[in-house]
Amino acid sequence: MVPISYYLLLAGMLFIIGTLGALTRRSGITIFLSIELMLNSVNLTLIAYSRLLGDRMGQLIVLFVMAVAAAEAAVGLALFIAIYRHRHTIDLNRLNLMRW
Amino acid sequence: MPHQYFPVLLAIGIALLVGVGMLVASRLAGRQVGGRVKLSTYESGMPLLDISHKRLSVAFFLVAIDFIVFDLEAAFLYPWALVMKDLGWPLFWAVVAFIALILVGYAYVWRKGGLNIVVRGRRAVRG
Amino acid sequence: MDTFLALAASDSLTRLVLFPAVAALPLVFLRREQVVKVYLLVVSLLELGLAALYLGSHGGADGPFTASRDAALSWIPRWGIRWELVADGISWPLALLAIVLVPIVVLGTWKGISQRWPAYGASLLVLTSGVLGSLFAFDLFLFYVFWEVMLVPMYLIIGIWGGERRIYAAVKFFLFTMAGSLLMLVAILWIGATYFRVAGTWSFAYEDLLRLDLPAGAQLWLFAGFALAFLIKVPMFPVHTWLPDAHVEAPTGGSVLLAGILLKLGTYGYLRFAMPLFPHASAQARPLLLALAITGILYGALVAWMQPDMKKLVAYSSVAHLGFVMLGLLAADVVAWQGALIQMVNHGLSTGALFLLVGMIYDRRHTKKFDEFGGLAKVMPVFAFFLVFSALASVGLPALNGFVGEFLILLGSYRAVGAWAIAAAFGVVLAAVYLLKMLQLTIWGPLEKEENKGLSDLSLREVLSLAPLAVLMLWIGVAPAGFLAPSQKALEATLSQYTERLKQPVPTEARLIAVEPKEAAAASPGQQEVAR
Amino acid sequence: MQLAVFALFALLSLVSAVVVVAHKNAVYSTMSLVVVLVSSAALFVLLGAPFIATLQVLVYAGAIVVLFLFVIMLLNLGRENATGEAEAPRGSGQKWGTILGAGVFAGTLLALIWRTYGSDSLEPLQAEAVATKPLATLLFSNYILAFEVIGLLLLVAVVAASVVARRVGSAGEAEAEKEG
Amino acid sequence: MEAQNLLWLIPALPFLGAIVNGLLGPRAPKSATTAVAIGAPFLSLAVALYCLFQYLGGGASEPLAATAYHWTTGPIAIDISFLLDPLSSVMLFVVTFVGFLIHVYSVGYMSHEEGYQRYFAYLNLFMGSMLLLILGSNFLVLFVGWEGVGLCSYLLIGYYYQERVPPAAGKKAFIVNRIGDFGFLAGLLALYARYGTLEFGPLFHKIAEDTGVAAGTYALGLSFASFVALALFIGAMGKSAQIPLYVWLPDAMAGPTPVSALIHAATMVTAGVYMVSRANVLYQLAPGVSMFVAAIGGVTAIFAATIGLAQNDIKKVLAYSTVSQLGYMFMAAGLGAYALAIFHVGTHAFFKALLFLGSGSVIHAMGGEQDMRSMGGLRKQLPWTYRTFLIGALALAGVPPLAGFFSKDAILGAAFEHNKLLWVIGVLTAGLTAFYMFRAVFLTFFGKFRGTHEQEHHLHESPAVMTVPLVILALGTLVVGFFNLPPVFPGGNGFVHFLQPVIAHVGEAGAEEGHALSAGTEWALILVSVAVAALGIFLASRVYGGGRGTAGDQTFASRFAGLYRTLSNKYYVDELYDRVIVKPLAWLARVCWKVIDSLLIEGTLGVGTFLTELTGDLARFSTTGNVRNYALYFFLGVVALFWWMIL
Amino acid sequence: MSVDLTAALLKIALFLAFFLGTLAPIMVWVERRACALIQDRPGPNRLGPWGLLQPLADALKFIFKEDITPTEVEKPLFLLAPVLAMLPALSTFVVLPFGPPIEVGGRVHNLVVADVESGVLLFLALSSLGVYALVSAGYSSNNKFSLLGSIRASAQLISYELALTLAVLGVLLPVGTFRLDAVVAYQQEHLWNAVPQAIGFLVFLVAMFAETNRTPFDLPEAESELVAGYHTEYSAMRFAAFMAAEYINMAALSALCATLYLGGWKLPFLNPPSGPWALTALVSFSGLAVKVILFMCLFVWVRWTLPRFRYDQLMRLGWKVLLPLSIVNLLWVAVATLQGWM
Repeated sequence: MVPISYYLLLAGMLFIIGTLGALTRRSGITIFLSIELMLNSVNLTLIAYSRLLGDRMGQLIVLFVMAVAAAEAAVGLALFIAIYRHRHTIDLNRLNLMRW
Repeated sequence: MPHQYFPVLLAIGIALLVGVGMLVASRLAGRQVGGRVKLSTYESGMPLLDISHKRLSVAFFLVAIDFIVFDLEAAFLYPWALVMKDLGWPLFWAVVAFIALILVGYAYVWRKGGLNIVVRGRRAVRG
Repeated sequence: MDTFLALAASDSLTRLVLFPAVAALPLVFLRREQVVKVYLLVVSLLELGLAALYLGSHGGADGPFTASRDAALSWIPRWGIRWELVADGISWPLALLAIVLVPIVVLGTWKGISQRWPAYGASLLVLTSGVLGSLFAFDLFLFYVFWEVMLVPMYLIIGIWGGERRIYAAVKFFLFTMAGSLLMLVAILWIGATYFRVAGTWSFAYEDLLRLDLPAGAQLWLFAGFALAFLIKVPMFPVHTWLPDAHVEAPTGGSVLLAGILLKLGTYGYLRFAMPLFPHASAQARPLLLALAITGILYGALVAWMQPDMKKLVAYSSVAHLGFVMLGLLAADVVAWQGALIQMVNHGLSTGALFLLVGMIYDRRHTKKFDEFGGLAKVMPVFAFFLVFSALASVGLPALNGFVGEFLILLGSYRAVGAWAIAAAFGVVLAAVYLLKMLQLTIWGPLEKEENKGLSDLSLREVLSLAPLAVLMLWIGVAPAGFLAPSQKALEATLSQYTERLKQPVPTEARLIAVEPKEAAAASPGQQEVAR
Repeated sequence: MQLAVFALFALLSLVSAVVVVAHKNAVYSTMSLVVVLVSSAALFVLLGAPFIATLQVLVYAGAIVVLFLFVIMLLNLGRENATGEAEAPRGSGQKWGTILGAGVFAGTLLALIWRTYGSDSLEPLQAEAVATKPLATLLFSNYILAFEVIGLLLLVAVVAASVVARRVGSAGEAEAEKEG
Repeated sequence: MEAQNLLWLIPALPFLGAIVNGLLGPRAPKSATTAVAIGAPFLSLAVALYCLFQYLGGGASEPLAATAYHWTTGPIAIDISFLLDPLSSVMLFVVTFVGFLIHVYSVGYMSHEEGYQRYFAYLNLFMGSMLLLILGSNFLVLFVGWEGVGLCSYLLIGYYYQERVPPAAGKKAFIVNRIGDFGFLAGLLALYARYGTLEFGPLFHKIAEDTGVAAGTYALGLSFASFVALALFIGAMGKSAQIPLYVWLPDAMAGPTPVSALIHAATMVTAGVYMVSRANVLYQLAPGVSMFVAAIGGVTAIFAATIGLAQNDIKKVLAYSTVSQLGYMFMAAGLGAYALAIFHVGTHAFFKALLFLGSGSVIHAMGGEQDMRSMGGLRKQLPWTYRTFLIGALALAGVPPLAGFFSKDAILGAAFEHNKLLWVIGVLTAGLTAFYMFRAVFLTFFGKFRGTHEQEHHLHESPAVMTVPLVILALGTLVVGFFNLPPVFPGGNGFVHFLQPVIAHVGEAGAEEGHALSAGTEWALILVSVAVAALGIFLASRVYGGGRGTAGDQTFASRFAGLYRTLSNKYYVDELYDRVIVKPLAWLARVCWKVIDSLLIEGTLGVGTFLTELTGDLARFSTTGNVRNYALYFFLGVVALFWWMIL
Repeated sequence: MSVDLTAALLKIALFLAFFLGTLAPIMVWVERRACALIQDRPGPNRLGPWGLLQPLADALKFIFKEDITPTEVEKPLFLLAPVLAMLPALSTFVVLPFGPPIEVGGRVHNLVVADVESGVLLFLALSSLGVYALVSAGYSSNNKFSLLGSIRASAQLISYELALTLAVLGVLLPVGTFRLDAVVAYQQEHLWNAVPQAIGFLVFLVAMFAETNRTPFDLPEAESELVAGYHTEYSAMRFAAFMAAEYINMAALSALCATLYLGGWKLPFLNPPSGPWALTALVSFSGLAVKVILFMCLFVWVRWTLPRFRYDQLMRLGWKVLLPLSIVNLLWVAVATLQGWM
């Protein structure tokens, strides 16, 4: 049996990789992908705990996370399309209209 | 029981082997002549006239969104198959409500022309 | 849930409260302005009908305003929060005022509002629900919820349909009111927690909290929390500056409802919650508040006198009038309370009418500056009549309603606080000064401005919206007894309880005391002897 | 055996994750994400959640990531530098802040996990524990409301995405639609 | 029909008339308006007379009282109730009778005015309010009427609302009255707070019983009785135009002349006197305040009389004479001669109404001209007006046996008895009164016509509807004086006796009036006053008679320039008030608005807003607009939180 | 463990042998001959009798042709794409049952490669990965026709995948499990699903054509428009890999269709012999193979008979016809099952 800590460590590392990507990359798409990575690592954690605790709720929540991720991707990518159409870039460093 | 899934892994591995093997075999067996013209992109034998990656119609994106939504719907309905007989009619109505919600979005996209891929573009000079 | 629905469907206060809000839903689907207006009128009249029906079926020994209550439903059981609506002689007059004013506002602003009628109507209706809910809520938490419900539609009304600086005014209104109400929320939570500490169970029910006897320090802080919220709403002298801005920028309907109903919630809350719950603290704060009330009366009048703008004048007059009401409440005398209660209604009627009139002239001329008017009586005699009538009612001319309130307040408060009342009485003089100035500059004098020569007089619709107000003003003024009697018992009960509590020493620890059931429970048919 | 499979997929997912984050070309990033997702699915199987694993492949890898690819294709974000990555680095404070934060976080997290679960031992999976039916029962009884809400969420998402993406009138669209 | 059950009809009928005319609107036929307008006061008069006959015929032993309905309820019990006793019956007669006549006169006077119907609605409203005032059996009803007549006064002064001056004058009247009302209200509050009732009967009874009422200090260093008496008197000052609140009355002449006659001469302005007399118990218990009342009355009398000397507007002359005569009345009341004050109210009502209506007739004939310098020699064109005006002037001057003589002489007698200084003032005033009245008579009716040619062309006697009331009033002026012959005559002091039940007997102060002086003194006093009147008339005829016209004024003005200017500018009192009261108050109001409201309160808010904005601006530097920066903050926050949680 | 491994390897080998060794050559031949037949021409007839050796020649040609990797392509992806195409094609079959349980050496073996609970869901999941091959190929070719072709193909794929998925769900509802052997067993007790779920069957069939880019849904590779679409730039074995993947996909989907709707490996009126386990397995597998081959023939027939759809028609069919139909089918099945009609 693989110890559960391995899964958790793996999930943690994936999460950190995702975080690094989300916070350092400038391309909106890549950041989005990094976020998906983070989501995935959380899913992994949930499943791992579900296994550890023998509780199915973790799996169920992963199911919901997927739905949310789908919705998020749909709307988020639509936003990218809209933004790209106006600014011809999705470089987040250049999208600083909200700057005071 | 994870080990039941091992054959799946096995099959995937074999598929990979087969795929790679085929290509490697061809690579080894075939003659490699090469040449600048031969290795250029095929566009009726012409050099590239245009950038290859034009932006595409947003309709494809809309189709993909609809796909996601329905795929999720299906994903959530699959467990239904397992318990439909146990939970019976109340669940049926719950599922109908769920499907109805999805169908509202579907109808919306339909009304807005999101499903009319390409045709919109062809009639660009409509008005 | 089904009991709630059952309650809402039956002849109950719940229905009365929820009907307008529910009736606001179909407005989402209505697009045509005319339809919306008629719908609104019908709904508001229906609400009036429902109120009449309720009063008819629940009237008892004290006349129509006998205390009655809906069955209390648990709302958030974890914290003992309940859906509990009670109506008694204190809340009814204001509730009826609110219900009556809505159709009048709809009629009166028929043309004044030119866009987004569905949203406007929905705001009005939700506002009505909020006001009625606040008036009837006997659970402090519920009260707070309704209190906030009230805030939003008004914010929208000012912010969307207001004048040029509407956003500024709306935000100011919102921030002022919010600042007070947040403190009140803290106080409500605190008092609820104290109750839990003392009684062992959670409850925010008014009648439970009344049994709470608090030490001096806690009383003072809690009172401050409540009183600030109410005094801002009233508004009392130093925190009144949101009012002129809100009034000037608000559309006519907003002004009418703001002056007519919303301000009263402040005085109502003070009477209903701040005083009975914290008797000692309120007694302690009385001198300060009295001084502020008197200052408000004189100050409001003086500032009103100087205004170059009709609406601002009326707005500042509200400060003065509400100062009278506060004076009456602070006097803690049953006569003064009667006066204060009737004065709340009076102010709603007369100031409401004045705002309507200002709105009507504004609709025609798109200005409210005195410089632009003069001699309007020549071209608009009916307008002039109503303006004079309402102004005189506001001045406090005997035989009109304003006098009844002011006179009773002064009578009662003279008995209780003497010289303060005399000082306040001088406000009566100033009222004449500024209101007559208004008449002088608008309707009297030569008709010189060319733009004014072609003005049309009030239409039948406008007259119809004003006439009920005028009739009520005269009726209350000539024969106030019928308006005073139904509330008397509730006021007396509250007062006696308040004075009883004052006589007892302040405890050092919070504790529960026994309170004989209020008239609400004691309203059995046996006690009919109302000696005159 | 299981450990070997775990090691294989863990390694695969880690490497792919790095590629996702680090690759200049968004298409490669996306493809790598698929690898991460599929590897995770394999791990899910190991953890006794085959149904979730299957859905992970079906929905996540098979649908959601396709959407990403479509957008990348649509906006042509892959090859050209529309993403602006190649430009002069700005806000390296951002980078260092992130690395610092991530380092601290990673160190703490890993240490914590190691200390907490370092010596755990798991019971072997039982058939019942893996069965999907209880999961379905749970979903359709206790979480039926969440289920309906998901429906609502999807509805909102599809409407919102359609509205946002399809702002007709901009020049780019007409031009792009001719390509279809 | 029991008379007391009809009492409510007396005020109700005019109210009804007002409502009907108000609702009929300006488009109703004029005849209908007239019918309603005249009918209502006529019916009211009829009912009043019926009640009076019933009451007086029944020996007037017990006052008639009736409660219409309960005004309030609960702990305070105030009723709308009516009372007919000797005091109110006198007032009732005067008001209904003179009021009716003036209504009739108005039909002629106002016939060509635009707002005919409005005018009569107001006038009826006034009648109702006035009747409410005098018939009310408690202070509340009295106050309602009191304010009601004030309102009507406001409306009627501002009747010509399209001009600039009348509305302003109306406003002034209302506000000055309000200042008085403030005092009145304070008095009422004190009374109610102490006795718990406002009903005259029980109230005065309680006061008389109350031992501590006149002792000790209640407020402002005064005893309770003094305080209340003073407060009520402030109200009376306002309503009855006494110093310092008299300023509104001369301005009130901007209204139509019949209004001046009815409201600002005959009825409303006497309400103060009526009220003081009604509350005589209090005043008897407050001798200091009574003295003050008398002093105010005396000063007002001579003060207004002197101003009257230099006025050129015929109505202004009459107005100042009204102020002056009201001063007489208060002098009497202050001296304890309440019955004599009321008697003077009655006689004054007749001759002053007569004079005003006469002046109205003159103005009517002159086409609206009111300046006496443009008149002259009108006795030929306006014979009836002249004759009746002359009777009125003689009565006012105190020439026997006209009404004014009897009442004024009685007051002077009372003054002589109680306070010689006031007597001197009174006598001087009488002389001045005779002088300025005959100045008016000479300037108006004698000499040559000084107006324009066109005005001369239009001169004509007024129609019968106007002259008949004049004649009736003139007859009244001849007759009413005999109700209270001086005590030296047999059957004298009848009126005083009649009113005796109303005047309370509190201690020594309540000795019956008019008996203290010996017959010789009485006669001497009568002779002095007649002589003074004759002197005044004589001087007037020397200065203004014989066709001299306005030359006398010019001489006067040139010889005593400063004095004349002071008089014609009414001692600059209006200017003084403006400087001392209005301007500072306005300044205060402006300070309140601009400094306290806009600067202090808004400023405090502004500082708060500024601080908030400053914080926001500072915090804004962290807002780079770059989502990833925010995400980084968020992430770092999470890390920090994480640490906090595990440590 | 090792027994299981061996069994699994054997089963996989069986399928691979069938797909690559039997079905592919036969189908290449059939396709070319049938095409010729329908077009009224002889077709390949030089190699072997009736050209039977033609597939072998084709294979050799593919192997020995030059592997052209154009200079402009994204090389890693370009190389990966054919493998990605093979991957789902060669792994989906693992859940297909091909016979009754057999007993070998005292152990009962289910005749399915991976006897897992996820069953058909796994099939769908794996096949849904097929889209990446298309996208990779199209994108990496750096050629606008390829790109358009791949995008179109993916859009088509995902569009019809929906209908397919929902149709499959219709089959699963009355069975109550994802296992395909249960589906087969269910059909032994009831009618074949093709009858009560005719709508679903139809939907599935159409979607199947579209999923495999077969005519009339071969828009992505429409040679007249897109110069063969996403595999324009591919040659030799790489091209062959795409082709093979397509054929294998066809076979796998046909097998699935047969399993879901036509009773699986069970032939009517023909029970597998209860003799030696190998015979049982082979016979029952043959049952499945027969059905697959019938389906393949249908594919060929349709390909050469029907004209190609226009792309918008194709999408309209997928979204506006099949999808609603599949939902209708789903609801119908649910109602019928709950009512006990099924």
